[in-house]
Amino acid sequence: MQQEKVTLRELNLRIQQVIKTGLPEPVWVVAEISEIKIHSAGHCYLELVEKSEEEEGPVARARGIIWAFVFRMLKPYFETTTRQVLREGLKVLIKATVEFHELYGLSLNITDIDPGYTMGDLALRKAETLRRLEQEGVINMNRELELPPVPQRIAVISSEQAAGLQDFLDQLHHNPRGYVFYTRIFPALMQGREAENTIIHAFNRIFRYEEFFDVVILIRGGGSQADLACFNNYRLAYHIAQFPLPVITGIGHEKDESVADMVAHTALKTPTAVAEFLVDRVSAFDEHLSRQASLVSEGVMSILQSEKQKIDRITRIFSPLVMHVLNRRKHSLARSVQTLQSAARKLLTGKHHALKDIRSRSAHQFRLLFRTERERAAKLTWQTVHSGRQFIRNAAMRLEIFEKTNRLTDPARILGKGFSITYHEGRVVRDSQILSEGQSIQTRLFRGTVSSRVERTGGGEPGNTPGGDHQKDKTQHKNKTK
Amino acid sequence: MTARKEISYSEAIGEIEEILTRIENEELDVDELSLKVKRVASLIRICRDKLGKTEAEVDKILKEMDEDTE
Amino acid sequence: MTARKEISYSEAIGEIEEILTRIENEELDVDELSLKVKRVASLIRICRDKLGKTEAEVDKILKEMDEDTE
Amino acid sequence: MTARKEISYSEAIGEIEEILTRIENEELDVDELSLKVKRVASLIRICRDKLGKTEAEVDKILKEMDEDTE
Amino acid sequence: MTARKEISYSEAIGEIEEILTRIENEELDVDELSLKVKRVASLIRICRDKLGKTEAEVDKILKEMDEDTE
Amino acid sequence: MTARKEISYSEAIGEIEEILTRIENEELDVDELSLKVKRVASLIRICRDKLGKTEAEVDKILKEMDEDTE
Amino acid sequence: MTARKEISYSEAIGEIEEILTRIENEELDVDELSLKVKRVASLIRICRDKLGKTEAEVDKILKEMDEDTE
Repeated sequence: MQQEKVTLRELNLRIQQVIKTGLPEPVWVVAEISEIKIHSAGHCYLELVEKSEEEEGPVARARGIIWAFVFRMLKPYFETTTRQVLREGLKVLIKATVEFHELYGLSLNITDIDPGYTMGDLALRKAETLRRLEQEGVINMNRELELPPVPQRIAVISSEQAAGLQDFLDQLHHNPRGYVFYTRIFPALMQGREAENTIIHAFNRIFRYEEFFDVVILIRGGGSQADLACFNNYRLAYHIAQFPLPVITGIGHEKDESVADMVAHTALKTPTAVAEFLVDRVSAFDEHLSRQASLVSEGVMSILQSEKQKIDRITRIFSPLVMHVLNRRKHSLARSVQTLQSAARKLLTGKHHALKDIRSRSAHQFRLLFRTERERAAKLTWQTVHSGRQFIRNAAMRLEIFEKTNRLTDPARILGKGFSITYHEGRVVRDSQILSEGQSIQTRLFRGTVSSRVERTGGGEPGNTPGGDHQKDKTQHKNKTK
Repeated sequence: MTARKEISYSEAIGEIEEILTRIENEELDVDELSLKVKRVASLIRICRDKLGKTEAEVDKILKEMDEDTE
Repeated sequence: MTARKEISYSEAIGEIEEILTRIENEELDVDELSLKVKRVASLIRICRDKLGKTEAEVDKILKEMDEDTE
Repeated sequence: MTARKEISYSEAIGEIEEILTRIENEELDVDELSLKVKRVASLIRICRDKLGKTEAEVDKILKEMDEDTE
Repeated sequence: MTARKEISYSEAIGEIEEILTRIENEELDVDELSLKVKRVASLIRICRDKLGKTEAEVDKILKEMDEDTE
Repeated sequence: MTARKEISYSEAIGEIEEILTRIENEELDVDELSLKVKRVASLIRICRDKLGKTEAEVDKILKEMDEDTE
Repeated sequence: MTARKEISYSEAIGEIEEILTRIENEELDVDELSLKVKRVASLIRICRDKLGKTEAEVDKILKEMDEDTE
C-alpha cells in the first residue's frame, strides 16, 4: 500500500486551492451572530452559527471577519437602517467569500450585510411577541391601569450613568411651579446582554413598594446608537404589561416603537418628555383644583344670588298680596253692607205690600160677604113669594079637580041626561036575571018615578053588549021600559 | 054651623078625598052618592073660602116683602 | 119681642130655609101658610136689618183703615 | 192691652188669614162679622205699627252704617 | 262686651252671611228684623275694626320690611 | 328666641311659602293675618341675615383661597 | 391633623366634586353652604400643600428603602 504523504501545509494549500476553485464567487449566507469582537485595528471578528428548532445547540458554525476598511462603512449603514446595534443574537444575511488560510483555517470574508433581512426578522419576532402577549390576555393590562391624578412618587428604572436620567431628574425637580416629586432610582442596564434581566430585577424590587409608588418610569439615556432589542423581548414586555403600577417609558426612538412601549401605560420618546408629562399632569391637577374652587365659588355665589332674588321677590309680592287680601275683605264687607241694606229694604217693602194686599183682600172679602148675603136674602124673598103663590095655586087647582070630579059623579046629573034607575023591593037592579016575570019594579027618572011589572028578562052577560056599566044599565033600563 | 066652620082645611081635603075614593071604588049606593056629592060640594066651598082668605093675607104679606126688597 | 131679637142671623136663615122647604114640599096646611109666610117675611126683615147694620159698621171700620193707610 | 201688644207680626198676619179663610168658607155668622172685622182692622193696625217702627229702626241703623262707611 | 270681642273675623262673617241669607229669603219675622239688622251692623263694625287694626299693623310691618330691603 | 334661631334656611323659606299660599288662597282669618305677616317678616329677616352671614363667610374663605393660590 | 393629611388626592377631588354636584343641584341648604365652602377650601389647601411641600414622612420611607437595598 503505497501511501502518499503530504505535509499539513501542502494539504492546507490543496484545500485552499479546492475552495478557491469550488467557491470562486461570494455567496449570500443566512446566519446568526453568536459572538462579535472588534479588534483594536478596526477589524471585526464574528462567530456565526445556525440554530435548529429541534436540536440543542448550533447545527453549523463558522468564523467571519469584516476588515476594518469595510467595517467602518458597513456598521453605520446597518445600524442606522435597522436601528439595531450589530451584536450577538442578531440574524443577518451576509455576503461572504469563503477563504481558507493555511495557518488560520476557514473564515468568511464578509463584504456586505443586508439590513433589510435583519429588519424583517426583527419585525417578525416583534409580531410574535405581541401575539403571545395578546393570547395570554396581558397586553392591555398596564394600559388599563389608572394613572393617579398626581404621579408624585416615582420609581425610576434607568442606567445610573445615563445622561438622560440626569436630564429627567433635573427637569422634574426643578419644575417652574415647584411641585414636589419623590424619585427613587432602581438601576438597571439599559442595553446589552444583561439589560433584560437587570430591568426585570428592578421591576421586582419596585414591586415590594407597590403601595408607595404612583408610577414606574423606564428611561434610557439618549444616543442615536440605542439598541432597542431587549425592549422587544417577551419576558420584559410580559413584566411591564402585568406590573400593578402604571409604567411610563422614555426609551423610544424617533421612528420605532418597541413592544415595551406598546404594553406600557404611556410611551414617550425621551426622558425629558416623560418629565414634562409628569409635571404637566400635576399641573393639570392643580389647575383642576383651581377650576373646581372657582366652580364651587360660582355655584355658591349663584345660590346665594338666587336665594337673594327669591327673598327679594317674596318681599316684593308680599306686601301687595297682603294688601290685596285685605282689600278683598273690605270689598266683601262693603258688599255685605249693601246686601243688608237692599235686603232689609226689600223685606220691609215686601211686608208693606203683603200687608196692603191682606188689607184689600179683607175689605174685598167683607164686601163680597155682604153682597152674597144680600143676594141670598133677595133670593129667599123671591123664593118665598114664588113658593107661597105656587102653594096657593096648587091648592086651588086641587080643589077645582075635586069639584069637577064631584060634579061628574052627581047621579042627578046623569038622570038629567035621560038615564033612569030601576029598583026592586027598594034595591037597585043591576042584573035582569035576578028579576022574574011578573015581579014589580020601580023606575026613577030625572023627574018623578014609574012603577011597572016585568014581562020577561033577557041578556045575562054584561060582556054581551060592548060598553061600560052605564051602557049596560042603559040597556037594562031600555029593556024594562019596553 | 059652628062645628062645621071649625073643620080645618086639611081635614076638609081629607074628607073630600075619602069620599071621592069611595065613589071611585063604587062603594056607594046611588042614594048615598048624591048625599056625599052634596057633602063634597059643601066641603069644597069651605076650602075655597079658606084658600081665598089665605091668599088675600099671603098676597098682602108678599106684596110688603116685595116692597121691602125694592 | 126681646126673644125674637136674639135670634142669630144664621138661625134666621136656617128657619127661613126650613119653612121654604116645607112650603115647597106642600107639607104645610093652608091654615098655617099665611102664618108661616108672615114668619119668613119677618125673618127676612130681621136678616136685612142685621146685614144693613153690620155693613154700616164694617164700612166705617174699613173707611177708618183706609184713612190709616193714607 | 199688654197682651195684645205681645202678638208677633206673623201671628197677627196668621190670625188675619185665618179669619179671611173662615169668611171665604162662610163659616162666620153675620152677627160675628163686625167683631171679626174689628179684629182684623186692629191686627192690621198692629202690623202697620210694627212695620213702621221696624222700618224706622232699620233705617236708623242703616244710616249709621253708611256714616261709618264714609 | 268681652264675649262679643272674642268672636273671630270668619265667625262674624259667617253670622253676617247667615242673617243676610235669612233676610234675603224673607225668613225673618218683622219683629226680629230690627234686632237682626242691629246684629249685622254690629258684626260689620267689629269686622271693620278688625280689618282696620290688621291693616294698620300689617302696614307697619310691611313698612319695616321695606326699610329692611333698602 | 333660641328656638327661633334654630330654624333652618329652607324651613324658613318653606314656612314663608306656606303662609303665602294660605294668604293667596284666603285661608287665613283676618285675626291671624297680622300675626302671620309678622311671622313672614321675621322669617324674611332671618333668611336675609343667614344669606348675609353666609355670603360674608364665603367671601372670606374665597379670598383666603385666592391668596393661597397666588 | 394626621387624619386630615392622610386624605388622598383622589379622595379630596372626589369630595370636592360631590360638594360641587350638590351645590349645582341646589341640594345644599344655605346654612350648610359656608361649611361646605370651608371644607372645599380646606381640601384644596391640603392638596396644594401636598403638591408644593416635601413631606418628611415620605422622605423617611425613601431613606428606609435605600437601607433596604444595601
